[in-house]
Amino acid sequence: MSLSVAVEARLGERAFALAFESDAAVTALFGASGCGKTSTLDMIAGLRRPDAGRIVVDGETLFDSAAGVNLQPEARRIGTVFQDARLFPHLSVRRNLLYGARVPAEMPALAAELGIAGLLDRWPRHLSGGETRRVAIGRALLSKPRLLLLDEPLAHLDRARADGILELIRGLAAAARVPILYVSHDLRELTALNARIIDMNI
Amino acid sequence: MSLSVAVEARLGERAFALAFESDAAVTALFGASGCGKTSTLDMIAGLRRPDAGRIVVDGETLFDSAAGVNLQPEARRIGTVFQDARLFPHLSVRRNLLYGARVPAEMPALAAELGIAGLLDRWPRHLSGGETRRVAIGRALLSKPRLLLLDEPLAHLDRARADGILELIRGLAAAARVPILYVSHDLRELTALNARIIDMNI
Amino acid sequence: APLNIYAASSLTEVVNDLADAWAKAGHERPVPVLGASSALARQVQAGAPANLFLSADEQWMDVLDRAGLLVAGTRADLLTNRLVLVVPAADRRKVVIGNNFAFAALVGRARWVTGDPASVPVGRYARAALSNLGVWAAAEPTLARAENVRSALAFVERGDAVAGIVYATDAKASAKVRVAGVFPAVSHPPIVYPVAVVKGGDSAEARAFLAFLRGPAARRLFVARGFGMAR
Amino acid sequence: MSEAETLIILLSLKVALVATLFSLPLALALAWALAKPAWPGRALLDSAVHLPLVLPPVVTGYLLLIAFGRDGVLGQALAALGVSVLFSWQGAAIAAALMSLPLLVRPIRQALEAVDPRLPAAARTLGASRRRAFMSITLPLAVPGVLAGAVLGFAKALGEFGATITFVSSIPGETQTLPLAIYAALQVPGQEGVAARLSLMAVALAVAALLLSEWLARRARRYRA
Amino acid sequence: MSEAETLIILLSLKVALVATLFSLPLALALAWALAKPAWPGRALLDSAVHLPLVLPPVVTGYLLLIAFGRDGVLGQALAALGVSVLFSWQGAAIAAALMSLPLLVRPIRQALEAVDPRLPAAARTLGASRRRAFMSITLPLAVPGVLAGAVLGFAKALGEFGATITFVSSIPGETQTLPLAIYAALQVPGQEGVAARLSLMAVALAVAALLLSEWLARRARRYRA
Ligand SMILES: Nc1ncnc2c1ncn2[C@@H]1O[C@H](COP(=O)(O)OP(=O)(O)OP(=O)(O)O)[C@@H](O)[C@H]1O
Ligand SMILES: Nc1ncnc2c1ncn2[C@@H]1O[C@H](COP(=O)(O)OP(=O)(O)OP(=O)(O)O)[C@@H](O)[C@H]1O
Ligand code: MOO
Ligand SMILES: [Mg+2]
Ligand SMILES: [Mg+2]
Repeated sequence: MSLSVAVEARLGERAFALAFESDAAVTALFGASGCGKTSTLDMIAGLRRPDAGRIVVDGETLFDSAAGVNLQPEARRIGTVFQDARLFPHLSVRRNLLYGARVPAEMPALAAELGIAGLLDRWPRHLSGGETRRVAIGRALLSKPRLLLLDEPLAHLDRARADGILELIRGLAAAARVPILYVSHDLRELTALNARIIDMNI
Repeated sequence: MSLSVAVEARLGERAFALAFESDAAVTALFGASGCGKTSTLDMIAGLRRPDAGRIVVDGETLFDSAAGVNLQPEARRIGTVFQDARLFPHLSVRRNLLYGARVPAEMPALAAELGIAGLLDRWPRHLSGGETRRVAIGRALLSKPRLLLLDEPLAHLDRARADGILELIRGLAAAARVPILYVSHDLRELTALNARIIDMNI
Repeated sequence: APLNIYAASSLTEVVNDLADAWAKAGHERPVPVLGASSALARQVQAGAPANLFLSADEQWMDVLDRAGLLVAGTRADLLTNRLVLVVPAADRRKVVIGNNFAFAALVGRARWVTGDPASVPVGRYARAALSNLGVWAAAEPTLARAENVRSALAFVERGDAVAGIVYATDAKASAKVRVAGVFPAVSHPPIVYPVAVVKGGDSAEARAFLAFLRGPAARRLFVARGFGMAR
Repeated sequence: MSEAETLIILLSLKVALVATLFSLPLALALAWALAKPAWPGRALLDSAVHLPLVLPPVVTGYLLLIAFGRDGVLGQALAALGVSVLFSWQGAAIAAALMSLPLLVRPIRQALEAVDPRLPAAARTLGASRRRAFMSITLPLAVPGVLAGAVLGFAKALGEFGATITFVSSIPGETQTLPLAIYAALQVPGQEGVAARLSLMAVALAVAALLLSEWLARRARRYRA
Repeated sequence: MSEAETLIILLSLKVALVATLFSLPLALALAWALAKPAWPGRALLDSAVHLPLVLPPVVTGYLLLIAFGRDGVLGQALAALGVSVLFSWQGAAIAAALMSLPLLVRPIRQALEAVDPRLPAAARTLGASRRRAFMSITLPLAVPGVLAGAVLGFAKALGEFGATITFVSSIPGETQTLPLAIYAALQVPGQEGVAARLSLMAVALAVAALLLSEWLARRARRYRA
């Protein structure tokens, strides 16, 4: 996988610019709160339009202000685990997981792996913080994206759970099943993932 | 400060019961995702009614099913930093901070301490994950509660920020300015706070 | 199909009487379609399935006539009516209506009611009568203008208006009002209800019903409801 | 209940149901267009939708009569298809639908605007087209508002009087719905009892619709319980 | 614009504004009561609020006449205070307010129900009373819905015809609002031009109200931009 990002945007009063390339299995955006990590993920996912720049994933241009290219989010095949989860409140956990699933049959196994097999008939409203996050991870994975964006996926998880999911992510990356762009404050996580780190602190 | 909690409640299909007493400056609820930490805080804050039990803070009974006591949330004076922040979306950061402030004049200094002095005129919608959390902490502190509930307050914060806020919390606790009930997955945080740990893992 | 009789709302009871009588005579019962003359005339213009049109005033019949929507030779003035002054039933006053009669004194500072003179036929006749009798200027300031004559009647029935000018037929139909005086026929233009067969609704049955309307059986029903026969 | 009354009630129900079923998709489309960020002509469309509320009902009825009449554009188009809505229950349904349209559009638009746009955005990152995201996320979340609009519209369709009597006249058995029958009864002194009786029936129908919609809305909001 | 027309427009504006200003707080209270979790009698109140929509306007006008008339309960109570609303613009405003009430209540209720209850709950942990939490959190978040209701209600108040003319009749300068004047013009052959002219004025007023409410709603939603 190759990922090439060069974007400029206004974030509130601030002029923001970031450029990086990576062909690592796990690339990590690292930087202080408010430095623009989530905004960068939004631009890659197609949810926020950069003022200028170019985003290329695996040779396909997703965005290019010069060439007037701007693929729709659904055409980008970029799975996202949002910082605020964004589960669909009116769908059960099961239907959240299956929403974008390419191979629905894989759902039960993944749910078991994430420790949410017992929650399938719950409403998102009744999940704890950590349960919510695990469902969001499962939902994104089942859509079989060609690039997975993870925005602090281990927040709200206890140590055991966090380690379990870290293991899962490591497995995904190692088997090259799906390349990952990872946001975290925790260097320990990044080391465990053997991530190529993009330091956004100026 | 003394805190005495003994509650029973149904959490979904599960029967939940917890009893503990503590007179530590920082008491910590520690346990796996979904074990009932947030639900316990809600019961103490008066936002969720236990089926039975008793909650006493500093000698005042907030809830007692046997005696028919159930104080309104606003009468409990229990500040809460919610896991999902719950900033008021239609109020600027400044007005969020001042919403329950007893001594509004203290706001600027605290905002500076939390690193959000530059965000006062922003809408919550435009804050990053970490910024949101810092505002929520400030808002709860300014209401000068007699007990502060912190639900994973350091999630989404980078290391430097997290350490800063940990320092602030430690200061609050040390000066006995306000006793704290703290939820976290991170034993390191709990050690740093010298917390009395309630282990909720069964 | 049964005949559709498009008739002004103020003819509601008598048209139903007529329909029943016609049915009793062995015909299919005609369907009374009641509404404001203006609305009915516009509907006929738009192609309503009307066989006969019974209007409460001549001007809307004229409109259809000019538009060539009436069957030639079928238009006739059918009914007449009288204009009366009504008061709530409990009010025992009698009023002699004549030139410069004390209408304003009767009403005092309260309200009296009739149809809107700008748009409702009964109001037009009332304005003409009061003008001819020399009391319109004094009466106008206390006038409440109702949407139609039945609505005017309701104000008097409930005593919210101290007096009203309505048709004799309406006064007769209500037990809650009393006729305090009758306007001289010469004080206002004649009150006539024209009838005609509508083009497109012409049929032997329609013609037969028109003849029935002008015959003795119908006359008895009209008179029983307080109408006079034209000519 | 007399046979005539039963007929009137069934006719009223038919007219109001058909009116609501036809105006609902139109109202959804309008609400969707009006909920989109400002585009040229939006204010115009918004105003047009509100017209039946602002104009006296006779005017709306009269305009319908002109449009669908013998010489009207729509009338001639329908005539070419061999259809006539004039003076038929279908015409009554058209009048009721038009008069209730603004009452449907507002609550639906409001509900669509209240949906957090980050949710359909999340759906699109999962591969949903703009259309699927709308149908599977935005619209279901707006269901309580759609029901609120539908029940307002249905109540108005049940009660529509002025435009109906002006457009299709009051033909017993064909276009004489409950409000028209009530009006007719009020035209005869001493018939207030009949009017009251019919009014109670209209109220009963509306209450039934209301209870149904409340139940449906509660179901639609189960996930918030 | 003739002087008579100017008077009619000013009167219509006065009636519709007063009607909306008075029905708004009442609608808020009703919407609040209806948005609360089920309590006995809620369905009854909900039905009562919808009545003016379901009943033909003449019936509502007639019921107003009975209530506020000389012998009516409210009429006698007001008479004791030396006030009479019969045949006056105040009566027209009452009719308009009552007829528009259901249109106000629904969108407001819907907006109140759409507010995430965790936000006022958070306010209460900060020391706000139930009342303050409602006034400072729930209500402001519901403002777009309140505006949607207000504009629907104002439009209806501008267009109210049937109940008004039945309750207060048509008195030029006192109760003859735009719809009543339009209706009168339509009763006279050849006066369609006058009716059209007056209709355009009614539309202009409604459009102005609509644009104002859109602007206010946009302001109230700034925080979501
Ligand atoms: N629409 C906006 N208006 C104003 N400021 C904005 C807007 N969107 C983002 N910002 C600001 O841009 C900065 C970057 O935000 P972003 O959410 O990308 O941060 P982040 O790196 O993900 O931080 P965190 O680790 O706290 O989540 C923040 O300071 C935020 O307040
Ligand atoms: N209304 C409800 N219906 C069903 N289950 C519920 C409800 N409320 C809470 N639960 C369940 O109760 C359990 C405890 O939830 P709680 O939010 O208290 O967990 P937590 O300890 O805070 O977890 P986390 O660390 O993941 O935030 C969870 O499994 C949750 O799914
Ligand atoms: O809007 Mo009306 O006054 O029901 O015909
Ligand atoms: Mg972020
Ligand atoms: Mg929790």
